[in-house]
Amino acid sequence: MVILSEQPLLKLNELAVEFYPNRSQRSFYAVCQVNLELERGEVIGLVGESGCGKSLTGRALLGLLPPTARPTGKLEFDGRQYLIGSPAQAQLRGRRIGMIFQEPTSALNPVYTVGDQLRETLYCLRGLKGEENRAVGLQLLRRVELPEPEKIIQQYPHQLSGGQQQRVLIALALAGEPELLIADEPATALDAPLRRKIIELLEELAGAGLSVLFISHDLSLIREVCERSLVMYSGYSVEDCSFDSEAKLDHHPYTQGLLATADALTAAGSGRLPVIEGEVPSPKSRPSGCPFSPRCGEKLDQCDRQFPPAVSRGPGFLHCWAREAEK
Amino acid sequence: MYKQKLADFIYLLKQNKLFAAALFTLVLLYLSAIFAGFISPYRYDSEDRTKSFHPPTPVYFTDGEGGLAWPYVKDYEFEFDDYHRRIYEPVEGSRNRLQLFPEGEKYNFLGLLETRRRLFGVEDDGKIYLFGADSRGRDLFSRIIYGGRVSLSIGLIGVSISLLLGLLIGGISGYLGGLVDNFIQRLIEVIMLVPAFFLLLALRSAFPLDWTSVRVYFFIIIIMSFIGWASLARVIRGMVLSLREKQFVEAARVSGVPGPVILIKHILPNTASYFIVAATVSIPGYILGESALSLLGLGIQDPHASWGNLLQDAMSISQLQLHPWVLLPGLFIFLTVMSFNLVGDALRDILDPEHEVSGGNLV
Amino acid sequence: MSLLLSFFLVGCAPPTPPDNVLNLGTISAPKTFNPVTARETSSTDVINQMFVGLTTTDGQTGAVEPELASDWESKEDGRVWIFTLHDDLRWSDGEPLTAADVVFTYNELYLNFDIDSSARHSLLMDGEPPQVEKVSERQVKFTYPDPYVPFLRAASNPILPEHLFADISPAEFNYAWGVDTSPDELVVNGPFKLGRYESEQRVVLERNPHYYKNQLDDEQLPRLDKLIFHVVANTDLQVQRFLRGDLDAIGVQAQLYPVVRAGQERADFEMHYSGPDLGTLFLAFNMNTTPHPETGETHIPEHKLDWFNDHQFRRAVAYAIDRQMIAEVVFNRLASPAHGPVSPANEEFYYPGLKEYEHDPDKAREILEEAGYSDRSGDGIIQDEKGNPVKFVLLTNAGADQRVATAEIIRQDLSDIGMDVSFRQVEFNTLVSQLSSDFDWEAVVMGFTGSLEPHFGSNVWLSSGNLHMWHPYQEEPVRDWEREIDELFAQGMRTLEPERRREVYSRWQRIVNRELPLIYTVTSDTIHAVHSRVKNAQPTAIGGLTHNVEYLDVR
Amino acid sequence: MGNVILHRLIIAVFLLLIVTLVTFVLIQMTPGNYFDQLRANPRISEELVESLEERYGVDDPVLVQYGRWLVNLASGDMGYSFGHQRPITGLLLERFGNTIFLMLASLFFTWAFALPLGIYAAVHHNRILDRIFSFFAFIGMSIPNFFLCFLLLYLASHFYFWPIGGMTSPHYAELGLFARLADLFQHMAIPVAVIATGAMAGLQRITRSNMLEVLRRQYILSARARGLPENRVIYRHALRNAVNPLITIFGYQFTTLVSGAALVEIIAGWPGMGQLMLESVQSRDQFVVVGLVLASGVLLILGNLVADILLAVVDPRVRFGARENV
Repeated sequence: MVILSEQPLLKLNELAVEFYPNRSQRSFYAVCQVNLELERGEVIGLVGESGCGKSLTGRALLGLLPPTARPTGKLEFDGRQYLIGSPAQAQLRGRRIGMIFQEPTSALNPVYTVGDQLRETLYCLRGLKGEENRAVGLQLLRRVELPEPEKIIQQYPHQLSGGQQQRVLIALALAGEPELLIADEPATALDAPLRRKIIELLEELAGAGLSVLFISHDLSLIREVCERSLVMYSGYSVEDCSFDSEAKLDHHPYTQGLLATADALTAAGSGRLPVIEGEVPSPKSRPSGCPFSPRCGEKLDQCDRQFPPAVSRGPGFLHCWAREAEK
Repeated sequence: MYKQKLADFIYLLKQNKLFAAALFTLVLLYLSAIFAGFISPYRYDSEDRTKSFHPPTPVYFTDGEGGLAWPYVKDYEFEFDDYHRRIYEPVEGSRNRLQLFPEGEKYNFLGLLETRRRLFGVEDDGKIYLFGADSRGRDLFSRIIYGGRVSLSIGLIGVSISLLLGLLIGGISGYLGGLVDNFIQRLIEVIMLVPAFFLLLALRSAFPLDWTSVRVYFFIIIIMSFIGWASLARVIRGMVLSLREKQFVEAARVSGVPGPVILIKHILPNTASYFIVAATVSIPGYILGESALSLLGLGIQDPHASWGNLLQDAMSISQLQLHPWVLLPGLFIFLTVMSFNLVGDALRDILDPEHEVSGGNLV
Repeated sequence: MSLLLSFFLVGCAPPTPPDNVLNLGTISAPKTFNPVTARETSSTDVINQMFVGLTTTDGQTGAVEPELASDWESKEDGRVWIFTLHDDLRWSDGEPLTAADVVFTYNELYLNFDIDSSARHSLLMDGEPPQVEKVSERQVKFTYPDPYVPFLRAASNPILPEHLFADISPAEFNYAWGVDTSPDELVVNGPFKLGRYESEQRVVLERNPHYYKNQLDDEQLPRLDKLIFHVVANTDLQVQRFLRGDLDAIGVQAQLYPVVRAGQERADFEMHYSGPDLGTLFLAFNMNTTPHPETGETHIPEHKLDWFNDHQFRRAVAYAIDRQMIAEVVFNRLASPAHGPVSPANEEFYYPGLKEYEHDPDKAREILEEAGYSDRSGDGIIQDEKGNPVKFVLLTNAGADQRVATAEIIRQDLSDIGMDVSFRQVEFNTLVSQLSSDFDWEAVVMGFTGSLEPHFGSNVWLSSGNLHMWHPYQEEPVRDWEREIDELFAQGMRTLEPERRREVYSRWQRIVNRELPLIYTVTSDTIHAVHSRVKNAQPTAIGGLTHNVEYLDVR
Repeated sequence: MGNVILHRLIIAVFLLLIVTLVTFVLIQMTPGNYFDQLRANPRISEELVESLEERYGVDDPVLVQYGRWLVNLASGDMGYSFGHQRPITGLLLERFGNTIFLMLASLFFTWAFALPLGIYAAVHHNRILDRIFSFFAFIGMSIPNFFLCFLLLYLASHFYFWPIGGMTSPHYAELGLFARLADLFQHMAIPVAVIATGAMAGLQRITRSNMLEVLRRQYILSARARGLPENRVIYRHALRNAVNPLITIFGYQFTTLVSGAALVEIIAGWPGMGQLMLESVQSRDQFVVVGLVLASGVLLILGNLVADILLAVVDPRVRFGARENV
């Protein structure tokens, strides 16, 4: 259950990211409106189909958007306001917020050994040198349950397995002792057994007091790991809810679709999978009004015209004309 | 998808002024080459020896007393000065008015009809040399316009042939793999082993120089395409190799679609974006290749004009000093190459931002 | 970038040259220092400064002058030639130069058929070599089977040292004295010896202290300490380097004349006009009626041969060519119309009374009309009596600007009288092989660098000659006038008396002028630009700038 | 790695054999041979020309000539230049040296300017200086070498301030070492500037786009996310990776530069391989042509080999055979 404190660890308000790709293409919004709150020690999920802007939201939290992006919105971390993309926000990276990525293989610099990268990170973030640096590094590798850390620090990334690489990345992300870890699909690229282990590792870390923002398209995973989730669709955070089985909520039609799919998958092999018809619109050609309206089974007239305002509901909120009408 | 691209394209034209300017320049150049007979005041080979190295003619818009006049040019005659330089002086009181659509020398309009109508000219016996004249008094402007036919088309045709070759051979090489692939790879290496310009020279020298310009023209295209396909085929092979492993190809193969069909219908279309960009940026290579050959006297032969052989006059520094306007064809080459590069760059932005394609110029 | 580089380096100005060095340009580097096997001017221009022969040519008058030989006499109407050498001649290594060297040079080198001697041809009389004998230490006797008058000029071939080559095999000799020869090994007898050769860049020649004129008039000759030939790849760059002061003198081509002249505004040099040069520039038609040995057909269609063999046809062409225009457009008016095979520069043999074919297209058309060529179909192109349109291809070699421009003008002139001529440039080698072995050409614009001795053109003028372009290698002269020319050449080489010789060759010129196997166009002027610091420069059309090289002085 | 190199060398020799054979056949296809031009000299007799033709076997069947050439080549003899009347080996070495000298200087300037500019442009993507660099790179890329060369020669001659043509001044031999170098550099300046301008523009663009691409990579994002300082991310992480593909380009540049240099050499009168090639092709000096093709082929193979070795040195993935290409 959510503990409401006066000061959430992270608060994101009305995040929008506009892209100016190059002089030959027009600009577009990849993220339109995202609101997020995260308490200390909380593990929350960010879920939605591919192309909904989840990763960008994660990157915006670190101020790591591509140079062609122009973010707007309010970011508050530990009670302090940050301008997204500002040098002050950059200071949070590694030290207070860590991040790991979907593809461990490409997230490690291929030309440096694991040891190089670990040593460098520890030196830059914590000023550690020499033996101390090495000891802390090995300690970190042990913490992410890597066997034979002495051997691993001499190896190049391409000599490690995918699971090992992801662990190294987690170790690197933890090097600065951050309070929040953003895990962007941390296990998607891995085989099932490895995936399990990484998830377990993350759960373990969360248990030790680390806040985690868990980004995934896999609702069943999110449901299992997170206490609370934010559902994103086409650049909007459409619903903030808990998937606690006890609280049967009237979800956003999109969330319902996702749930149906996830349930069907869990009940493996029960005939045809119920899928949501259609595709996520491209940010360059997003329909007006509620972006989900073309795929929505409960579409109302006003859905085409205007994006629905937030309906706060118990914990969390919801953007849907249909649900508003129901109220 | 294509509608989207078209919309992007129109937006691009509005946004990227340089691209728009480059495209406009190219369209203008190609149009003028196509309608060379109409636009140029004289034929490419029509000479007036008494006007050897006639300087560019200024066009007057005033009547000399401050009033406006219908544009006219003056007659010029030369005297050899002490240095045996031709000094052209306007003939006192001469005034030849410009004419629109006068009757000039006969030419063939688009290969359809014989006509004498030209865009502009000068009344009576006056001569207009917008860009000056060469040693035999031929109008450089007309020759540049006519020369554009060779220089501009050689790029298009040459690129089409090498693209076709590169697409097919690279596609086959990548798709079939094994021995065929190995053989084609070695072939490509042989071609790429010799510096292109040397290869061009050696190939050119293997055939008689006294061919007609038309034959030389086609021959140059063939040589350059022969050299040009290799690097393209190499890239295509790489793309095909990776595409071959993609699921949709796998699916097609499993459902029994024959190999060539898979290659042509499923694999090659996926290389189209790269191709359009590669084509645009390789065209300058062909234009430059032809120019270099003609510049050295191995390409298009007088009296036919190409921008390269027009520049032959500029090979001599002394001629440059006396008649700087002989450099003008070089400016046209420069403009064309620059425009193609700009267009290619912009096309890459919308079509294929992944690949950095370099044209690989021959010279 | 370039600008940056320029600023970076602009401080380094070239230093001033040391005194008494003459800097000349050459289009390409010498290929060999071997006087016997040297084949092209880039080599012989340099070699001629290092080696001299028995006789030489006076650069002013063109007359034969003594060189190593102080004196000579001819006996039996020019069948026997006896040369007497100067006293005390020495090679540059100090060894004496004697009659033995002369005999060796001729017998073992020039006349040895295993050696690639390009001079041999001019030494043979109807294919027969002379007998060369030593009379005394200072006297050599040449005996021909028949009188051979041109020998006197051929005797200017350089003499080589026997003591270096006595035991060399012909095969070795063909490669001896290449450009990589060390200066000590190159033993010379001329005014200069090799100082060093900087490959493909320049040849530095130094004064030869043993040069026989050294103590002439109690003066050290040559006056120059050094003579340097710089390789400058084209005439255009030569002009630029001359104007910059890198070169002391250049020959100026007519096209470049205005640039050089204008350069006088900033550089201190003088222009020397030496009148027409020795070369010729002409149009030739293929008249070769000899059938192909295998196919039995002529090399070009017979109706074309009929036109080209038609004297009236060639006359009309001669009238149609606007020589004045060629002089003006191609040569910046620095050339004069030519009508015969001998240039006015050759004062000894030039025959001034030749018929001048003034530009007269009307007359040309009239001649053609009378000879049966007229435009019957009304398409602007004349046909012969059988109705074949007069249409042919005119060739010249690519890269030769003057020839190309001349050919273009001729093409235009001929189309004005109704001939359909297309013009093509051909690579030189291909052109020559067409002319001398394939025989499938139709018309060509060519030129020869002239020679003072008409007999040395016998390859061209004898009907059996390989350069008898219009119909080479004839076993028997096909045309009467060809037979007449063959006879004149046979007579000319046997005629010792100058006045009569001149007459023989005048008749030859008149025949050529009348029959027009070669239709001459213009002779360009010889112009040299010489820096004022060069003293005693008297360049001529015959001898160029270096004919009096030993008296040149640079201060 | 050693095995790979050996394998490549064997293939290279095989390729060179094909290339030279093709060149031989091409030259023989044209009518006429070198000695034909001697026939146009009235003072040289037919019989001399024929004896020369026979001595050098220029009328023999192509394969016989090629075989003979190969046999000689095996003993280090590349044949004889008819035009230069000397063995080709020395001639080629000399010209080769001149061209290499020119190329190395051009390469030096190309890389010394293009690399920093490209990196700067990528790091300051879309800023004003990037735009300016891009613009000049465009012009540099688009201006034909020969046109630029004409312009520079014209300017130099017009203002009389710069030596043009050839490699050295007349007084070169009398100069001291330093002055000699200065003289040489002066003569090189125009051709080097022309060659480097084109190459530099291309390289600057490639460096920039490579760098931009690397900057988009996950590991850069990851390094930033880790909180590494920006300078370290760019110069330690991005640059190392961006340079790798450039090394391949370095090998490839040998080809383009030999090609590009050829025409510039011809125009600027630099006695290099390009000039020799044109001259020999025109005069059918067949062994020189084949020799040049062979020499440039060897140069390219060496260039690529050097690039491969360099690449292995800098990129562990290649060194450990993990990936074929980067």
